[in-house]
Amino acid sequence: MPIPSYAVTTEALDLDALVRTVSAEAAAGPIGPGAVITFVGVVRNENAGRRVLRLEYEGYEPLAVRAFERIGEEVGRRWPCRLAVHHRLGTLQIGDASVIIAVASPHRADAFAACRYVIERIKQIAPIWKHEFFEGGDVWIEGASADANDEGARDAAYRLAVGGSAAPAVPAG
Amino acid sequence: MPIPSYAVTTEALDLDALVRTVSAEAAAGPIGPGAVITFVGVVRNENAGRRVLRLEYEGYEPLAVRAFERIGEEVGRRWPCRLAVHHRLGTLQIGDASVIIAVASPHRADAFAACRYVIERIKQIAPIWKHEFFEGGDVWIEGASADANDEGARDAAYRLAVGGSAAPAVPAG
Amino acid sequence: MRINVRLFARLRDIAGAGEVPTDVPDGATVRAVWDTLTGEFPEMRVYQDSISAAVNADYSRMDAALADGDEVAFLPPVSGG
Amino acid sequence: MRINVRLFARLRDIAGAGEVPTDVPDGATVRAVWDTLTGEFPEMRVYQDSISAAVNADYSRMDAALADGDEVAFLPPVSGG
Repeated sequence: MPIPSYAVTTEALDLDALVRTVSAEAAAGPIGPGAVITFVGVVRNENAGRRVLRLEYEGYEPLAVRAFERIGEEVGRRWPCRLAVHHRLGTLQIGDASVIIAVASPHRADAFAACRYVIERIKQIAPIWKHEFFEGGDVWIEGASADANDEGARDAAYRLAVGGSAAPAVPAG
Repeated sequence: MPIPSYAVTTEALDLDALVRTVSAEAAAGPIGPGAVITFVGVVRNENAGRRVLRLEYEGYEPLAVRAFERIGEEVGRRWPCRLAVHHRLGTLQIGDASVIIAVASPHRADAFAACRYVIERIKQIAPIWKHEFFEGGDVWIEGASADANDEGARDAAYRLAVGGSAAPAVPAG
Repeated sequence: MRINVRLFARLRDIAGAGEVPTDVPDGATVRAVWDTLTGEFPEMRVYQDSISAAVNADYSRMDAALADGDEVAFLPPVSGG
Repeated sequence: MRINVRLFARLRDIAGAGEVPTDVPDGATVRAVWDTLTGEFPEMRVYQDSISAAVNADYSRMDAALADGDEVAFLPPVSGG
């Protein structure tokens, strides 16, 4: 059964389904996939020295899906690949997967770069917030200002993705 | 059922099992996993302009497992993570997974770097050979000289893993 | 005109609600809505320099003009992943 | 003494066999076995500068001395992954 490339859900995430989806999409191209990279974000038992008990994820669902689409468009201008992203919301326990990303590309360098870019950009612009419950209290985690048009943030994500080099100019859009 | 961290097999590869294995191993540490990266190498329908029909993988099995262990030791000296690698041998069709790698780490930067390092090192030193059958003929693919002690090759893999910076000195071993 | 304000995370906690139907003058901008909100909830002013906004579930500039029935979301710094 | 030579990929094709039991002088090195092999199969000489070796399923230098019963593997450039 086809699954959406971009989704937020309160259900458990299915990595295999995502891998099958991007692999099948990539196989439909003239040059099929040679590498599939996945990223799974996992709820960690420790953050900033605190013992974490659980996380509650809140999101603005339609804009989160729009953010993933936007990131997908950014990726498509830089790396030939097929991409899928599912993010979970609600209460997550230690060890649960909070986000899964799958990227299929003819070549591994592009797949690695695109996958890293996607998680960095999700952390920059996806309208999703962690409410951390730790031993002794709770706190809203606040990271990046969610400005999707901040070119500095986009360049920083690109540099992490490709490892140190400056971002070349790409067509606007 | 526990599976070995390092294996070569003629059976189809099981990515989920590898992810579960490294996640469980990482969860046993004081700081649990925050990121799991996987790499799947897929038999591509094109290579160097040739239309590929299938690949036959040959390997020297005990040394291949030893190579993965060795790569795991190299990884362990650089990045805190848990690692597993399974490589398939025998006849593979277009779209089949030839190698799967899973890396779990508290932090995503380490997981990405370790995963990239592992696939680069596999291509450098694992005693495995592709016999490519393409439209019009067949050829043994020959890549890197399989010298496991070549420090230049190891540094090159490290630079690809971390993106451009030179490899710092690490304890020998 | 009447718009719907959506609030998330700590902004929602401060306001005590995730949705706040609000009457604003015709042609009001996103920033004007934010200023009204922070006037009512001074605690929100810590987000003055880090706030982002969306209108009808797409990213928006703060100087965008609103229309009747719009949904305006204020996004404190995000922490997904 | 008698050793077992393992050959892979194109080396195996050239020799027509993946395992070649071979008699060598006591204390022979891996390189001496390689030289004997390339003497018998001159086509293998294209690997002179790129060949690697393993003894008893662990990587070995070419100047390592062998013992009776050892398994010596010659590894042409690899292409796994």
